[in-house]
Amino acid sequence: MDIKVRLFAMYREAAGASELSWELAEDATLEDLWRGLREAYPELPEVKPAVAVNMEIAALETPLHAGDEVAFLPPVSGGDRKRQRVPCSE
Amino acid sequence: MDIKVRLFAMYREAAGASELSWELAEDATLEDLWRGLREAYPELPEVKPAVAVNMEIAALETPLHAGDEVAFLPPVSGGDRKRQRVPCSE
Amino acid sequence: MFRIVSEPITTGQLIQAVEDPGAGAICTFHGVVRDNNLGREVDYLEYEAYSEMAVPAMERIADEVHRRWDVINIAIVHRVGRLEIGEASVVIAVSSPHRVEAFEACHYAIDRLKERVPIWKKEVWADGEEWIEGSVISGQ
Amino acid sequence: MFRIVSEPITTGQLIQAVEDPGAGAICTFHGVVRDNNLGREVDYLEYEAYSEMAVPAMERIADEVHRRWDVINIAIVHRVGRLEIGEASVVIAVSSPHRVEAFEACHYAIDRLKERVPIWKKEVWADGEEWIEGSVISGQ
Repeated sequence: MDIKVRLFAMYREAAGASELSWELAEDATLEDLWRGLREAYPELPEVKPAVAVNMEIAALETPLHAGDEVAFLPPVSGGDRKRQRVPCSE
Repeated sequence: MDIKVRLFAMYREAAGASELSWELAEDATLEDLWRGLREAYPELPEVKPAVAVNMEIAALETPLHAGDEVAFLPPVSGGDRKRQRVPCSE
Repeated sequence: MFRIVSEPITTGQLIQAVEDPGAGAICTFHGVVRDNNLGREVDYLEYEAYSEMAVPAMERIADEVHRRWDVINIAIVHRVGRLEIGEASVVIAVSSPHRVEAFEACHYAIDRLKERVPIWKKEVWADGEEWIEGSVISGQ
Repeated sequence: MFRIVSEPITTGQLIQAVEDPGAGAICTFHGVVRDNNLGREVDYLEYEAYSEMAVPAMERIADEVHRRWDVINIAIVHRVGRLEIGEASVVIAVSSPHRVEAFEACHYAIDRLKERVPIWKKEVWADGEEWIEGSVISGQ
């Protein structure tokens, strides 16, 4: 089956592509897809990435279906890394 | 001595004037001045008003000097009267 | 920028006034005339200020903000005269390196302004009017 | 109004989007590109978004805000592409009857946005660059 893959930020740069069409076996999971991508693009980092299937966050064990849009999502900035919300001053 | 009197908001409306020149005895205090104003303008409320002398908040016992600018300051809105700052939710 | 004005307030001007290459966050607050208060329908508001004293009072609030938080710039503009529903009576802008300080400082500034700066508000309804009384201004 | 844009963000548009006759307070937050971060001089930033997912994620944050606070309207606009020092990457505006809610809801919205919305930021310095990594996006 064919899956539409979207890569962002550092993953996009590691793969050199923002969008790919990827062929997978019928019973493949997100984990299989990520392993295949890491073999094709060794610069992709060895992490368990956050993933969205059809714009919804999904677990890596999720089975895939033909035509799914799978997006691999690097960590977002999370704001001021060294500053956390401080207690109210009054 | 002559004092410049400024009245704002409800005090201005009660006196029908925003600025007055007022003659006082040499040893008069702010309290004397307010009493005199209340006699002249009975609609001024029977309160101890906040007062500024030459743009600085002053106690009612403060002695006055010729040429002083005395402003009688009604209470300000203080914002949302029924709402106080609530504790942080987290 | 600390001003009492009689024309509509332009938010863009306040933001420009606080911009800085080191600023990562700008928080603004707009106090706006709303169509009701304490269950009564408001027709319009009138604001009156003792400007010669209000502007220095704003500057003192800004000094306090700078002492308490790592903020870069603060601007406060209050409008006087007749204001219709939806118009801004006061705009405050605060810039700082990080967002927590910008929010806290801006919130502090509007709270102090309402308590302490000699500016008065009259609510006008279809059938009457009232000067809104809250805090007595005291020495700082 | 929940948008990803590639042009400069106009604060006035967001304020207009949240205005309401019942609003007594409007709080805005601007995230601005600053010239340094963690001790390094920043040349410029690049933002990238998964727009089809980011806009619904903004809408979910707005739903949460409405459930938690008495707010009237909320607008969120995030910019993508290359942003220079001083430019706004994100603007949030919140209107509510009273000011406490406007501040708290606006602060909440930017905190959640930074943790959870699929938008990435690359810092570019004179001698290198780095995608800034903070939170892992997880299901809500």
